[in-house]
Amino acid sequence: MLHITTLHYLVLGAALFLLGVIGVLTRRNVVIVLMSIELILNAVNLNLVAFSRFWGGVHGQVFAIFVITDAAAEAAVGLGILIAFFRNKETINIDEVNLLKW
Amino acid sequence: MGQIIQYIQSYLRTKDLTPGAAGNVFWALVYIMLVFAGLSVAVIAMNWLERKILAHMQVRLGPMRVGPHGLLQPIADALKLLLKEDIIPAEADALVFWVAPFIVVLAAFTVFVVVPFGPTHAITDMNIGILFMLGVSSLSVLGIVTAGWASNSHYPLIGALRSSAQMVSYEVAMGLAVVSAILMTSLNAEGTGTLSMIGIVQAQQAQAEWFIFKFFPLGLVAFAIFAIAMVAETNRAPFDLPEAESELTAGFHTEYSGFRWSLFFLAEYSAMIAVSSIAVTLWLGGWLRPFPALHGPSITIAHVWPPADPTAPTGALDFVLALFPGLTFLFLAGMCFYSTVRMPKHPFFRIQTIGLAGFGAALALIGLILFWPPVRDRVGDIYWFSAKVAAFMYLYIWYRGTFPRYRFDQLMKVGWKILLPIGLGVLILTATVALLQTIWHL
Amino acid sequence: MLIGGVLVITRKNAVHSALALIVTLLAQAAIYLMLYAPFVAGVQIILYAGGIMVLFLFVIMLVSIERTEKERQFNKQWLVGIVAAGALGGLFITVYSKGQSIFPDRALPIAEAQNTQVVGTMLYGQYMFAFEIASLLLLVAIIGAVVMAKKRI
Amino acid sequence: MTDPNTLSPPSLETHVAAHDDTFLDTNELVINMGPQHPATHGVLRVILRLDGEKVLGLECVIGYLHRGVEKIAENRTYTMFNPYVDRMDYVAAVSNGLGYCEAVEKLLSVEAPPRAQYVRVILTELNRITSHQLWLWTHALDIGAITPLFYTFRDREEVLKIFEKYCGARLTTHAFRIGGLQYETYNGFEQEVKNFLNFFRPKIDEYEELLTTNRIWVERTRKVGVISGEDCIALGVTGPVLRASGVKWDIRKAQPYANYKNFDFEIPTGQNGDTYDRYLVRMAEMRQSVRIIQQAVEGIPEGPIMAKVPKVMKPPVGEVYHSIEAPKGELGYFIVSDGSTQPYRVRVRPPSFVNLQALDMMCRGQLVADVIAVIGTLDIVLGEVDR
Repeated sequence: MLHITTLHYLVLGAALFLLGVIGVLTRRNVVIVLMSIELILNAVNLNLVAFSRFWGGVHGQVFAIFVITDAAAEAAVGLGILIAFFRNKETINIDEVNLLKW
Repeated sequence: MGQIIQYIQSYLRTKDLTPGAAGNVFWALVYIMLVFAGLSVAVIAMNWLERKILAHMQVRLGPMRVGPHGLLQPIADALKLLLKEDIIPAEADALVFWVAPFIVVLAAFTVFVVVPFGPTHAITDMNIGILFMLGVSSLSVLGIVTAGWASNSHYPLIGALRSSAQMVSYEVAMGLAVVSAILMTSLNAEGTGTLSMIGIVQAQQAQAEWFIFKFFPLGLVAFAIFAIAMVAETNRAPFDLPEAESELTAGFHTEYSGFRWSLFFLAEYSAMIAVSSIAVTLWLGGWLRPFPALHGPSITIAHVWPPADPTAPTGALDFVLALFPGLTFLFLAGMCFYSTVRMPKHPFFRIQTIGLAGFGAALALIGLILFWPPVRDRVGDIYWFSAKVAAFMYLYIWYRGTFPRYRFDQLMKVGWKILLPIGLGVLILTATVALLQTIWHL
Repeated sequence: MLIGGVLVITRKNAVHSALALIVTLLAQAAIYLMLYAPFVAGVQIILYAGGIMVLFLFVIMLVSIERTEKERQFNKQWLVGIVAAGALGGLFITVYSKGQSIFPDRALPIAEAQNTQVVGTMLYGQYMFAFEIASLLLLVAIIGAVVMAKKRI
Repeated sequence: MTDPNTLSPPSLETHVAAHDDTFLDTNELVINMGPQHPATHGVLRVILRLDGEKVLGLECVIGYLHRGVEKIAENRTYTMFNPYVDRMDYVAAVSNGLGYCEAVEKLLSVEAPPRAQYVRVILTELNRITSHQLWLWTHALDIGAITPLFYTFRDREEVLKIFEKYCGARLTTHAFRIGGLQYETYNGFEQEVKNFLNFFRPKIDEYEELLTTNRIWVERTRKVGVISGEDCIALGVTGPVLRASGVKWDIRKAQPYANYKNFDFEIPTGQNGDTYDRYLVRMAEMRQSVRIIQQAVEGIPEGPIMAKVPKVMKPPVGEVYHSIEAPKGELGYFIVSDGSTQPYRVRVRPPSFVNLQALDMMCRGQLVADVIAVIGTLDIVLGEVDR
């Protein structure tokens, strides 16, 4: 039967990555942009674990865990900024986020 | 056709593999059905038990009218909930409103994939058992938050946010307690602990000691933390703030009615059973009988004892404890007969007396079957496991009867300021004691 | 999983895209299981689905953003975005088709039963240093998030 | 304390609408704990000004149960008004009746015979126990403890049986008449009261066992709704709330009426005037009532039960103010008579109405959940507040 090789996982990862990038570029809502970043990080994780599976050894998986922790930290700070921003500007679409200090 | 039957029998020959591990899909399905049905029956029984025990605690009788001693009350409830009209609030978000109860039920039920009722009686034996259980139980938070948001009105939303905040913070304390229990499993022979539930219970068997008594105070403290976090995790008893708070009306499931509300109800009870089965597996030696190591003088009684397979211990204590399942069912049957005798003689009660007598006879029959040696050996494990879980259920009801409700900020204070530090302390202490023990023994 | 991903991007309502993201994450955990990585799957479920998504849902609901977000969802230069993504896709395809040989296709058997133990020993053995930095990173993130979000400290 | 214009209801609705959608902004949220709220004892509407969870200010809107009892009194004769009095504080109806009858007796300068006074004391103290039991039930239920509810009700039944046997009604008893009692006590009355006392003494310990050392109960009530002695006196707060703040003031001792002087009992007081002390004071008061009844039952003298009171009473022109210690505080009657058979004016000083004023002072800075606990400890009955 079809033998699943790394290529299949890589293509899947790439597709997910593309979706994330489209999300980041086209959406105005900051929350959705943050979610697309999560998508991108997931795509990266997929590739890591796929390679760790096909090259034996567990390094890929360990690194995937580090990526997940990093994603958690990033999401927390991102949402923190979002709340602070939302309280001052009453709106959260990206076009208005163009001042460094308001 | 032959090939399928052969496939089915192949599992029966493998002695010590769970259906999932043995990769036998058919038996896995059978086990899933069994667990699913067993759980629903347990939830119905819990409903009746809770109302009766709580009532007797409060100097009243509880449901008596529907069926003898209210035995048919849960069925009546289920029927009522099914027939009640299912309202969806006006501009509530239909999709999310429909999905939320399913997420909660999904989370509550998938936990049972890994619960070990016996050495081979678990649907599957994942080697990340505990991690899977904690992960899935954290999913129910999502269901509650979406349920609160979907009903689109203030109070359910605040209730949902409060209850999910409570669940998230108590999950942390729960995780710490679980880690300290798993640390104890690493002391058995091959030196590395195991996450798989069956492995944990086997570790307790190998060390011939329940983890609650291991390193005397530590196991108990970790167990206590888990027990408190467990109650908070399922929004029960002293921590049931979001549901029954007088100014928050009924929390996240106010807008649900009829069948959907019964889903939440079902999910709550199965979550309770799931979490207490984790506690039983981790600290109270899942299916081990009370004194795992003690066997007493080995005795033989003509073709009744010792049990068929040679490996099983043949001590007198084993014999006595093996009789327990049968004795409990006979005791229940006795209670039924006692109450049939005391049933008032009025004609209206005649059907109920007959019903109760029939129920008592059925229980007695089951009790007798349980004494039959081959059945007795297989049922032993499951009986001990469910007896311990039942003890936890009684604890839940007892909490509900006696404790008033925590205020929300006190609730969070207990979660973060008391359970978490103690959890960390216990974890560090267990690690050091375990390390010292391995060093001295080396 | 891909459908979930597409849904995340297209849905107008933030909560719907959050649910779609949850579906994607759980599907991702399933794929990890296929790749004999149960520990990572467990961590994924707990941390991602159980942790970060709850964070997202909390923020969306507490700050009730989506009610102020009724205007157009897609910014003006959405066309440019699609073209850029297409170019990136082209790049992937060329890399994958060219480098067919370097990707191993024979799946080496790895001991699945002991996966958690091996990851554990690796985490505290070889990657000890990285582990400490990760914990530091999380600490900084917590403090940052609290400082950002609290009304008045 | 709270100047009315900022809280006047019309501006309220607009105020609430403006802040309906965004939760997270900083200024305060105004919500109504509406008249049909589960935790307000009867129809009381509380307007809460909240900053997130903390209560900034609070205003009680009452009058939903106003029946104009005092106006009705002006065209009723003295004896006809007697049953109305029970409907005001329906939980402690007997003590209302006692207050009214004694006020009118003072007007007529008539003294009820000793036997009547003893029976009156027994019934009033029994009524105090039932009122405290009902308070314990509602208060514990609001904070979440379900079981005390059933224990208190089981014991309350015993007392209500005695009331029913003596005067036919359980709640609004109308037991007393101006000048003494209507009916002679049924035979076995003393024995039944004694049985009740022996039955009830261990029961109070049962309540105490359930709640006093219950950690969560202590945490929910300690340092909640604190009010100092001076504030109580300034606000005119009386009864268990005043005594829990350390002020030793009980009208049964200060201005003895219905020969309370020849019973010895203490007045329990608390130190720091929080919800937990009020709980302890009320529990101790139940024990004191048992002591009083014990002495009263043993010392019942024989003799007439009704003083010589004319069928149609025409009290002399004048006015009288007579107050008694009702379970909730000082219950006062100010009656002005113009010599005719009907009083010119009857003014009632209900304890709950006055204690309610302290609610705002107590709840300031507390959390929303505590507001319910404080309403519970004030033990207000809306029938009495609105009259």
